[in-house]
Amino acid sequence: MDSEENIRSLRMAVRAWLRENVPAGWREAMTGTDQASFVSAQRDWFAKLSEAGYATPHWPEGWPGGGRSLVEQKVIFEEVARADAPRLILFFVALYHAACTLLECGTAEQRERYLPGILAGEIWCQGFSEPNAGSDLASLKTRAERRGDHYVINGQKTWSTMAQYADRCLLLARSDRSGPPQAGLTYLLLDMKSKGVSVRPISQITGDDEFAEIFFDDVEVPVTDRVGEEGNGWAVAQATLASERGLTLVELSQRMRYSLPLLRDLMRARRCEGDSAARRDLGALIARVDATCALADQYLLKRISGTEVAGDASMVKLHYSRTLREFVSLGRRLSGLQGQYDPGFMRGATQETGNWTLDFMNSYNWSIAGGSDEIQRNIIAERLLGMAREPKNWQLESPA
Amino acid sequence: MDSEENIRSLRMAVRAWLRENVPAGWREAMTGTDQASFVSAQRDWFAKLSEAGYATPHWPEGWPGGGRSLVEQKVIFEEVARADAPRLILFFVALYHAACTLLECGTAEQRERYLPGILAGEIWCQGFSEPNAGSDLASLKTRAERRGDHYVINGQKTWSTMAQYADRCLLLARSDRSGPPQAGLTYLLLDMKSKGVSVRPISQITGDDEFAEIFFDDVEVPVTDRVGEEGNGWAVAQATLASERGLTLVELSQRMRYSLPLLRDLMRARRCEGDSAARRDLGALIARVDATCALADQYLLKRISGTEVAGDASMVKLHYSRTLREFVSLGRRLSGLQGQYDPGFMRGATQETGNWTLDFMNSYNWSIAGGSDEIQRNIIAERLLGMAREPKNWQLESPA
Amino acid sequence: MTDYLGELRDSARQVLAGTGTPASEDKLWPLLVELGWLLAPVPEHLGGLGLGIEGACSLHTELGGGLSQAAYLPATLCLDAVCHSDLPEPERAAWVERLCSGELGTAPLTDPALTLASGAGALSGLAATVQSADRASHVLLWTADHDCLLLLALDQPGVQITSRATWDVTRRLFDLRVDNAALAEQLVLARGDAARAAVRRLHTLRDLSLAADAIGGAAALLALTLEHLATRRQFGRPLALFQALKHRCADLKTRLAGAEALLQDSLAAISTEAGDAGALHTAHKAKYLACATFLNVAEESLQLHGGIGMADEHPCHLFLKRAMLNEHLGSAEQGYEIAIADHFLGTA
Amino acid sequence: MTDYLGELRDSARQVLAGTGTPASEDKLWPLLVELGWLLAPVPEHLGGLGLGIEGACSLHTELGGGLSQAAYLPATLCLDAVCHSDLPEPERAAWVERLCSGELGTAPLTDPALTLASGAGALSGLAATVQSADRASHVLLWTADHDCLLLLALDQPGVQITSRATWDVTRRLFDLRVDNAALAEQLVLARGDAARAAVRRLHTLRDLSLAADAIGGAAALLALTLEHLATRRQFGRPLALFQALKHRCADLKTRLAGAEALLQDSLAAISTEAGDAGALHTAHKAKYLACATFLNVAEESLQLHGGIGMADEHPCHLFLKRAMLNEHLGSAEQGYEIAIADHFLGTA
Repeated sequence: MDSEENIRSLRMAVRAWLRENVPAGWREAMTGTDQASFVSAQRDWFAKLSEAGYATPHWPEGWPGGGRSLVEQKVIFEEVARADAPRLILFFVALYHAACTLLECGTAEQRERYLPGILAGEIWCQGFSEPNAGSDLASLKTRAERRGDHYVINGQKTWSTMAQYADRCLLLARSDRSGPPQAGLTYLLLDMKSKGVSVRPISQITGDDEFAEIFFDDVEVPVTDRVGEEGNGWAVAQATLASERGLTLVELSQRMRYSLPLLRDLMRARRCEGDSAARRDLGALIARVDATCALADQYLLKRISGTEVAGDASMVKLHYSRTLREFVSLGRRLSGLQGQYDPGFMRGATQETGNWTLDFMNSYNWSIAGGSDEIQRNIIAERLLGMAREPKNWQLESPA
Repeated sequence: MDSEENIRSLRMAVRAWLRENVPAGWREAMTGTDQASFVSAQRDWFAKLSEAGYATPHWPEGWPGGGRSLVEQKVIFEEVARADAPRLILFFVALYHAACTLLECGTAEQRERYLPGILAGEIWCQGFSEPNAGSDLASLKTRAERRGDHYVINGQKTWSTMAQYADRCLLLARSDRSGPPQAGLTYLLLDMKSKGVSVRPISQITGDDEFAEIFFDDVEVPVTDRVGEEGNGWAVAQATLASERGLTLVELSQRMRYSLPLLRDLMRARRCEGDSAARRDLGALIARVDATCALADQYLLKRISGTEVAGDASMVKLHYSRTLREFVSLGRRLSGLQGQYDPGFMRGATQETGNWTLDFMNSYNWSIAGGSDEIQRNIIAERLLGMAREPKNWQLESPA
Repeated sequence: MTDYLGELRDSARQVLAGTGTPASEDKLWPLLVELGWLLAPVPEHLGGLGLGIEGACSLHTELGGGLSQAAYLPATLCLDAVCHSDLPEPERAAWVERLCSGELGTAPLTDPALTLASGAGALSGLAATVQSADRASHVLLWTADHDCLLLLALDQPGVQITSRATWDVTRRLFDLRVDNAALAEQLVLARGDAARAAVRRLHTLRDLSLAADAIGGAAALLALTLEHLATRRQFGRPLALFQALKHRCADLKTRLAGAEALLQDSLAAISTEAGDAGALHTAHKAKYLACATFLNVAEESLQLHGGIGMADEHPCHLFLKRAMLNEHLGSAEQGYEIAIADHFLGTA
Repeated sequence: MTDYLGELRDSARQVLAGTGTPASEDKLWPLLVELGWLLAPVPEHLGGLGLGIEGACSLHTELGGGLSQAAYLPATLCLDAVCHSDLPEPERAAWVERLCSGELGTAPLTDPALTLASGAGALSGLAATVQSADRASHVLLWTADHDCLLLLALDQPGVQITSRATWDVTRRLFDLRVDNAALAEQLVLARGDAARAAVRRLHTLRDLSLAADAIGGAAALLALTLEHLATRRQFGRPLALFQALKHRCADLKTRLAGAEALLQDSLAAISTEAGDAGALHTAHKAKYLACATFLNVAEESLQLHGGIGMADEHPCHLFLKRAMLNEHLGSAEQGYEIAIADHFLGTA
């Protein structure tokens, strides 16, 4: 199926389709100040992609667009990056996190109930992170108390992407406080319209609000909306997080590479093409960007061939995050004073907008969220390099 | 005594004296391949300095050259650096470590016995470091067993500067293995001609051998040559190490500043004065070199005014070590392929010879010895910034 | 005098602790006028406290740490230029009086591009980064050839200000456009060689002031970050216990100490000779290192704060944005490192 | 074929484990000739194994990790030039045969400065960094204008070699001075456009080979350092338990993985088109990143080893010195970064 011929023709087909269908001026439409226009532009793009079968290549055979191999999925991601098409940020959790969790750990009933909605454009959000939990997922405190046919949820989640637009939420909550921290977590599917749910967008340092806090006040979730067994939420969450492992980073690193011309434009505009200091930085960066792409590619090939080892994914993420920082830092620095003027609000602008100060600040999302650089370094050192792990019982004698 | 007028006139006097007395071509003489010529050049320079009263400004009033304030000592060090005069590497341990230890912790009898010898040019070495002890002095293993009027020494020391030339050794050895590691150390003055002492110079990666290993095989040291009480060696060693605190770094940072013209010469020779990448690196370096000098100065003024706090000394050393690395790295890089040709052996060349690859490798002495950069960072974080200290009882459950 | 400097700094610290972060211009400006901070650097013979550049920089450091929105920095530049001008008395004394009692004379924080039409003496061009121009009565300007230093009244024809939003919300900057403003109507402070020396002095002061501001910002932010690390727990331990983070903080503290020592050294070295070229080069180094260090601390602090630092409500980003702007203020167009190297190489 | 490549690499690893660090030239050269490593990249139609550039680079990586003193790298450059020349058969086959059976044809590791006197065809100039020239019968050379690629016999009048000691003792380099050597007596491999393409191919190969060598060195040194950290205890714990050191090792490993992936990618991309300009630019990136990474690993490793790394008897410094030399080999004069940027900017 993955013959070179088939792959090439898929690539050409996707490329041709994108050429016809990527909405002109999407960046302006999606990054305007108007929430409604952002949401509607995302919906339109999702509808188009979905109709073409390119929104769900990772779904199993039988679902529309589904049944694609990882190699084929990679091709689609690469081409989307190459075409500088919009990212489906509003639907990403639904299409990947929710769908894969349901497909891997859900019941047949849950799949039938929820997957069609996702295909129809329902928006999901992730309810994992909590204030003060950071990268330490096992320390979650939001409670899920079993009362008859329902769980009753109380607590707070934070940094939930686009939660203010979400119809449903993938919720990880603590159903048991007695055992070791990972053991007492339960995984639930929560309707965001339930009584007791409130959402407060987080105003970010970039002026954007693509994340939100979610508050739960005696919110009821039917037991039938539990994924996996009670207390088994940790394992289910791992499946959620693994669902797009590798693909996103292939896409992001390709986007970074295709955005290098922004630096060329900047250097021309700033008339520093002849400056050897700027050229040296640029040359070093280009090599590192290419290396990021090569590493992301290699990782996905390892996944495909089943030779991935623990720590490999962390290296890709860390390499991307550090290189992205270098990329946007160089742009920010070369922009000079001009780059310090605020161009006004840009919603959902994500990376590589060419507004370097904005891009610079946004790049911290990649070194902090989804396991910070520091967490990745721990994983690489301990799991891949086999360096000694800190004993679990290390504790301060008298906690500070 | 430290009136501006007095200080200025001392400075002028030292400067004039150095102008007359710094041996022309000393670097060539001291760094030749011949051990004897190195030692004799050092001896000559010591004799000159000593006669002028500039070798022992830190000794108390009453001793030749002694009774100088810290401000005056600083002036002498600064002028020595400014004149690019040789460092008294062969006599440094005797003049500072040995003398200050005797003056602060020795008996009157010990002072009378040893200080005149030091003034006369006896060479001392330090016997602190051991293989596998690194920056962890408390873990020393060389044994000192009390037998009647003597201690009997067995064990091994390493990285002892110029031990192959030394007449005597400041020895830190373990007299008690029962208590906490710091408690069982005893401080002794050892005659290097004693039976059972053997010395093996360490061949370094630069081709030099300014350090040596010392082996002790049933070496006897009279109890009268113990400094401080038995088991109190740790405290005495702290006094030894504090003896020149600040002064050496003032001198070294000034030397680094006065060596910046080497980079100018290099850039001219390599015709990269017009290259903005090289100029940017140079400009950044110059600011950091100046900052190192300012920080070292400020530290010494704090010592003088008694406002030093724990961690201050570590910052000066770390700032110097990192800046020195940048300095020699820039030189090494700009030297290109030429810098990779080995110019042949240079004994005791230390820093700033203008042979950048050699200087680069030598710079690691400052980031590893005397408390590595990593140890300094620990001290700064814990003592100066008040960050939590690791509990003492942290141990691996099953030692690796 | 040094004692007095210490007292002033302590009182500034107290005042800023009360004005919140960022310290609002509305609150702070009247307060600092009232407290006589503008008088601090003014020479005693002109009725000031005679604390000189060191005095001003000491306050800039505190104001940087408090993310001050008040235009104290350009105000001191303007005031210094008036004090050191050859204006006849009592005119000069009257100006000092006005500028110390609340009337704002501001200045651009980068170099304006202004020219005098030959002969006629009509001023035209653009000055960017003029701080709080909407509150000022006058702005200190100089021509691109440094041949003329002057005070321009803002309420006259041919002078137009436009607000320019920056990512840094702790300072309000304006573009100032001048179109054929007659020189006769401006207050000329110096011309020719005297003007060139005055602009050198101004550049020296501006660099040292920005350095002081950056040092204050970096120190305050590092303190904030250390507090966060001490408080926040992860995996059952305070973050401050993780060695990798400790080492990074130690590096930041060491760099900051170096930049701070360099600034102190520079201030001591140049306080008597601010108008000469050597002083300007000393100031370049202090400005470069302080601003680079502030940015370094700010970049690391954002990472060390984790998610909370990305939220608008936490002050971490305000420091980062101020640090980014500071880097590009002063004479940053070609990069301070290059200017330092060129001076050293003798190729400037 | 890929399987065969794997086997070759494994056997190389075994061989190098037996030759010590550094792997002595006296031992290794005859061994690698005997094992047919020189045949690995030679095309099958010329009697080789047809493993191409990937095959050679795979061995360069192993030899780099073993700090090989043998001149395998320049030998493969020389051999490749002969294989891809337009020499008539059976002359070409005879040369391949000679160069694969132990007679060393070497090459300079930087660009020689040679010119042909117009008309006459007499070669003059200097080639630096010619590896193991004292053991070679011939050296591959090219003129500064890339108009002529040739094999020069070393045992002829007007040709003089001088040993140049480098800090790196794992390679023996020579200056080669050529004074009016008659071109007629040399073996010309290509001229004109063909020569220019051949030199591009040679540069591409040289960059990729140096990259492979650097990757091997970096990987071996990182392994050595990790072993040291796992073994050495301080303050009652293995060094490998200190988080600050762990994070630094994780960064090194990540950089190394990136440089390695880039090299693999580059090898895959160019194996069919080594003579064109695109391939050369791909090789520039691989060479730059691999050598920069090797040096980064080496600098950090020396610090992580502490005192023991400063002793001549420990191999740590051998890697550092090889890494420093590698950085300056190839076409490093102006800096690879600049070449990469200029190509991208279209200003080259």
